[in-house]
Amino acid sequence: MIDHQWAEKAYTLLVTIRKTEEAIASEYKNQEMRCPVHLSIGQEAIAVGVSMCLGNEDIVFSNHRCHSHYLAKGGNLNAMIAELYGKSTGCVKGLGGSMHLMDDEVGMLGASSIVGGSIPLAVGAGLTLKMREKPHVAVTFFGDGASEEGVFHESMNFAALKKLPVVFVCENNFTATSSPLSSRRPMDNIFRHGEVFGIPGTSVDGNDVVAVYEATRDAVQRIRKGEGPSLIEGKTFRMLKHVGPEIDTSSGVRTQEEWNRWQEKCPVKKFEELCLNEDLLSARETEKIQKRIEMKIDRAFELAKSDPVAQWI
Amino acid sequence: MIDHQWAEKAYTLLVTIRKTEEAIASEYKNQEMRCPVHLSIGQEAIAVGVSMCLGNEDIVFSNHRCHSHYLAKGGNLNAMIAELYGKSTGCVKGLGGSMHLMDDEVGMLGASSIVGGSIPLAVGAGLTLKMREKPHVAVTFFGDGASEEGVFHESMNFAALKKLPVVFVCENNFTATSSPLSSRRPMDNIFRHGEVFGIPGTSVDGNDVVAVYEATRDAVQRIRKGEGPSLIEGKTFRMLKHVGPEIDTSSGVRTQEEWNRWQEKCPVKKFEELCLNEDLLSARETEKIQKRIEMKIDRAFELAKSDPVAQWI
Amino acid sequence: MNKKRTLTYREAISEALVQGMEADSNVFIMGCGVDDEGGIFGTTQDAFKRFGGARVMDAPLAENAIAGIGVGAAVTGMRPVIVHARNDFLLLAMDQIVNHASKWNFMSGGKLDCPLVIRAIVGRGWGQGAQHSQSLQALFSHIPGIKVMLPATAYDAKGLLLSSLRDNQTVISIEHRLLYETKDSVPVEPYFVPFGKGTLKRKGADLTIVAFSFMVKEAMDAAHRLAEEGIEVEIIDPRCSSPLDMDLILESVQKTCRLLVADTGWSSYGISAEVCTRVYGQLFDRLKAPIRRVALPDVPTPCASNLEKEYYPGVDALVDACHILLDNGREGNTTEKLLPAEHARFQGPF
Amino acid sequence: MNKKRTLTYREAISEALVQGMEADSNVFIMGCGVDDEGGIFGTTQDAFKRFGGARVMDAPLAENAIAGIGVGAAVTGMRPVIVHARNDFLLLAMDQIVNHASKWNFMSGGKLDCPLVIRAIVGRGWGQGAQHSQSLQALFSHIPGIKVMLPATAYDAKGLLLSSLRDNQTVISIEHRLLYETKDSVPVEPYFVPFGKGTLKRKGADLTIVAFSFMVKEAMDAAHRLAEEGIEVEIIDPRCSSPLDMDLILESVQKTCRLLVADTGWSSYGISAEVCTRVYGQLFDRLKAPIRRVALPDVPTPCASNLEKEYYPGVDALVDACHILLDNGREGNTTEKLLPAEHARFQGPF
Ligand SMILES: Cc1ncc(C[n+]2csc(CCOP(=O)(O)OP(=O)(O)O)c2C)c(N)n1
Ligand SMILES: Cc1ncc(C[n+]2csc(CCOP(=O)(O)OP(=O)(O)O)c2C)c(N)n1
Ligand SMILES: [Mg+2]
Ligand SMILES: [Mg+2]
Repeated sequence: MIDHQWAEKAYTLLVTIRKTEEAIASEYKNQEMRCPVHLSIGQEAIAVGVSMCLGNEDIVFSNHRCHSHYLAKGGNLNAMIAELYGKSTGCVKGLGGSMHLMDDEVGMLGASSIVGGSIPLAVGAGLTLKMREKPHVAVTFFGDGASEEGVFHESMNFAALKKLPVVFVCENNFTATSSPLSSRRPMDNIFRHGEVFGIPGTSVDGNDVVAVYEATRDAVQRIRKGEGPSLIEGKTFRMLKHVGPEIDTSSGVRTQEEWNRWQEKCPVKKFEELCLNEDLLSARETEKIQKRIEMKIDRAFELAKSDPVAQWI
Repeated sequence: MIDHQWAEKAYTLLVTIRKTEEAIASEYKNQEMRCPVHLSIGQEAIAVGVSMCLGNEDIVFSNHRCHSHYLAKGGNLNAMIAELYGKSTGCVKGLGGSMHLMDDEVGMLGASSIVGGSIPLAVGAGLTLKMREKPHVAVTFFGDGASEEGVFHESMNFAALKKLPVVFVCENNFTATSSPLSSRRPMDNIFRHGEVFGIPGTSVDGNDVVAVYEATRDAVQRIRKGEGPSLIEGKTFRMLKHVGPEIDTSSGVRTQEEWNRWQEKCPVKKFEELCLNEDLLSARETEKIQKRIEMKIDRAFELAKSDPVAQWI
Repeated sequence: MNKKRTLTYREAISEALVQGMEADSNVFIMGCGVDDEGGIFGTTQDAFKRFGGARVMDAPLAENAIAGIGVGAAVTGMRPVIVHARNDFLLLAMDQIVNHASKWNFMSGGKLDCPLVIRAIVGRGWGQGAQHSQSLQALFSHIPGIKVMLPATAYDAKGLLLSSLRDNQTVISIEHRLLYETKDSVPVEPYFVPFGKGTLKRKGADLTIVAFSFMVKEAMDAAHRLAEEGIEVEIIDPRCSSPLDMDLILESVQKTCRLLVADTGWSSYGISAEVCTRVYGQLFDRLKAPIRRVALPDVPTPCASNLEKEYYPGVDALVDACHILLDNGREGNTTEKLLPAEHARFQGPF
Repeated sequence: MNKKRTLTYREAISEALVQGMEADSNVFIMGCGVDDEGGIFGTTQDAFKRFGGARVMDAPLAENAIAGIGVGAAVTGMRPVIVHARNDFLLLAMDQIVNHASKWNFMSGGKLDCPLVIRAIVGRGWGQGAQHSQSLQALFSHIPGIKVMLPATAYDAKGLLLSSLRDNQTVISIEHRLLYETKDSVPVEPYFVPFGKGTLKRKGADLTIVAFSFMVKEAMDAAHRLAEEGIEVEIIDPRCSSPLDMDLILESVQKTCRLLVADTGWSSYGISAEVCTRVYGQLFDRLKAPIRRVALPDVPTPCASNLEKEYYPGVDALVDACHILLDNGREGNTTEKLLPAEHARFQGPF
């Protein structure tokens, strides 16, 4: 399953997200992207691992930290950057901004900046798929903070009850803004939250794109067999501040050491090493991919900057 | 522990609730109690078993089906009946009615007719107790339906996180109005809902007052040791309709056979038999208790009927 | 076309749901108890019998998730109808209604519609108390991106509900429990009452009453009583609070120059204030007396029936207000307050 | 008493919390992030440093339960202060606020008080978008049994917050993010601004502006500009929408006979409608022109900054409205719209 083609696609997505986020971080100081940005540097593997199992007919809903989900699902890069610049060519015409990316052509149906808010939306999409007897699945991405919201539990109960084609994906970065997981919940066991509804859960290394992919593939297989929803928790770390372009080595209980440790576990580097070691991709290929992506990103920023400003719909 | 005195008190409470509910059911047709009544006939043992562990400083919050909780906690009978008649002498001055019984002198701090609504209230009371370093506990009574509400999960998380002195008591009668449990949740395992927060749960025969008492005693002991909240599920059955005075043999998926089976398991009869068999109470004593209660109830209705009507506060 | 056929409000809603589901296979119903014998006071039972549990589905007690599931289904092409036995329960679903349903179209740059219908009933009478008898239309009417309908007759209940099943915005239907047994002539075939179009319930030259929901009935009764005194009241039912048919209201007040607004919710910051403000703004020079409001006093609903009777303003309050409007300063009469038959008859239990 | 000391709104809130907690050991603070370095934009950090995590506690993301826990703690004798970085998040807690906090006193026959304080902030600027910049005071103002305060200055923020910590009803404090860095002279010692008492911000004979929250600042700036033209505006800040100080408003309008109401929320069914309706009702014969409202257009907040600028009515809109009020019919001027400095300066990120 992890062949050249797979590796090329996954690597492309990982690098696209990483480099896009880096470009946003670096351009942000110019204050032309006038909206809060919650960057996903360090967390790319979850979005990519999940999306490697999905097609355009599969549906994704996301949260405030949606850049990675949007890009991994195949969302249009130019439209995303234009959205951040508040342009009429933005993916939601400049009305939504960074927290509300959407590309309906590839099944990315939006993001809510209300924590937990889009979890039931994915369940509703799953209900549509089931009622229409479609073979597709609906995915909701949410953070560890969202797992404290009642609507998460209510949504799992419903999805399990109706055996809906839903994959619940929790990006557990141990933090909500700067509040550590331990000051919000007694145990670090989010993947077990579905058990009481009969929803199997797995906790995987969220910085390992292959592990995330495999867990998602299993979840999708269960859905195909009519066994209903699954819950996947990916443990990960955000390298930047909750919001904005700066590196975060100090908010909440964080330390420089912890940050360094996670820097070592960089999901992009990790997968690149795997590809090179296993001869899935050559150094020339990775470089070429990187170059191509950089050009695309440059172009996206150029276009966005010169695009016309947003208009009322 | 189950000695004569215990038996006398528990029996008195069980019979008080049963006979009060029967009297309400029989008087209801006169249409002088002008409010919806959710009677607890068949479910008395849970309220009594729990309350046998509580003193006046312990706190109880309840739901729409609150008669049993109010009486078991020691709530004033006359004030309750007056409340149902909408009189100024009612326990909440006629403003609340059957669904909002309260007697702050015995720690019964009210009932919400919003399903699940009073669960966080008990957690808040538990927080007060903890912040004030009081040795008491807070109890919330709720139904199986309430366990589907997000606020139940949110409340358990918080109570476990802060190790609050809270006992979550679910009266699982398999039904919400006439919707069977199976059409609302994938599994019948409410007692397990706290596990993921580290809250131990037990499922007991809710028609066995001793079993409920023992589970509650264990929960209170855990609290005294600083181990935080517990969840107790009592499986039971309501013999009357969701609301109103009629026998319910047909709503939802109910059958006459099921009803008969539960009639056999009557919690009052069950405990009476135990008392007689184990020589905890004599037949003469049980009769005397019954007579005394009947007189009290008659008197409560008499008073309520002649009391002055409610006034604005 | 059999125009003479009469149905109750309850039956009209039921028929609209069945016809809407027949016409569009994307329509489905969700809610606690929609499939039981009661069928939400008899409004969903026919649909359940006809279409079965796959399209008329019982739901867990999880109002916020159910609303969100409705949004998710709606933006992916279905037309969910969510039903609540009391609009008080919508308070648990405010996040999904206000933060999501009302905004998903806007936040998607207009690309996704959210055609969700939420039916919720106002309780009244038989001591239902503070948590089961609120009339919360003001909360929803303030929110852009959703529509709010308040059908007052069986005819409108069917016609508006059918319209909501074709509308591309989320519609909140606030129905009134005391209207459920009222009858009206209701065409058999589907018809569509447009949103934002009110209806002239009664012609009269002396003053205008703009009434919503159950207050339309009370206003009609008040007009009857006033007619005996020779006072002719014009009554307008806007049928929706959002969008609000200002044209119809202004046309009437332009003529009568006197207005009374009657609502089933609390007075302060209620929907009546918006009607008043708009009319004053447009007809400042035409009004001959300050507009009067008849709505609930700003306290929770009491349980005791003697207090319930005092709590709800009815025909007497409307008649008094009309007298004051016509004769600035005249005191209200002191006849004993009467409950409307619907309230007096109503016995709950729930 | 050092009356000359100035504090920012943010600092004033912080000081009120510390002093309130010193005065009453029952007061404690709960909310997501109240104990972190940011400390809800610098308002809870001092309290945390002073009283520690036992009385200034971080909380899970569980708005409805946290509100209910607040109610449970309040009815058992504590005085919880719950803090939300955005008032939009209160939509998740509506059940506990409206069905429980506002009613527990009533439903207990007056026996239990619910002295809960809920602080929640209105976001604006830097493209926060539709779900992080609502101004939802209308929803709470409609509910009997709770108070709603909208402090517009550092002085009022401290004085009202200290009052809320002694009040026996639930108080919703709607604070405005753009006011956080504004300065005012604030006494060091505790003082108490009473609920339901507005304040005269500026005297003027030509017309009255009743403004809430951030619109008070905008109104002051507009008055300044109008003064240059010789127009003297009287400005009243009611400081609370519920209870509302009608005496002060009526006294002013009685004199000026012209009124403009400015609010930070949506126009339709917003709090401005209630102010208008009450003033019209009382001063029908004195008003020389229809009351004007300046509030948000009835659409969700757009993200793009050019649209944000168009979306928020400000000094220009107020000045235009005043011109129209004084000279019925005069068209608004067409100068380019300016953003207030607070908005222009604001860079989020959140
Ligand atoms: C209902 C709600 N409460 C609070 C917030 C403020 N807020 C925005 S993001 C965030 C942290 C969310 O943490 P998590 O879900 O773990 O996602 P992460 O940011 O770590 O990716 C908070 C508290 C919000 N947006 N919505
Ligand atoms: C939030 C909410 N949703 C719906 C209702 C309507 N309702 C009242 S009682 C009830 C059933 C509750 O079932 P359960 O919690 O099991 O308690 P039981 O009546 O069985 O004792 C329902 C659905 C309500 N009161 N509150
Ligand atoms: Mg997180
Ligand atoms: Mg039940």
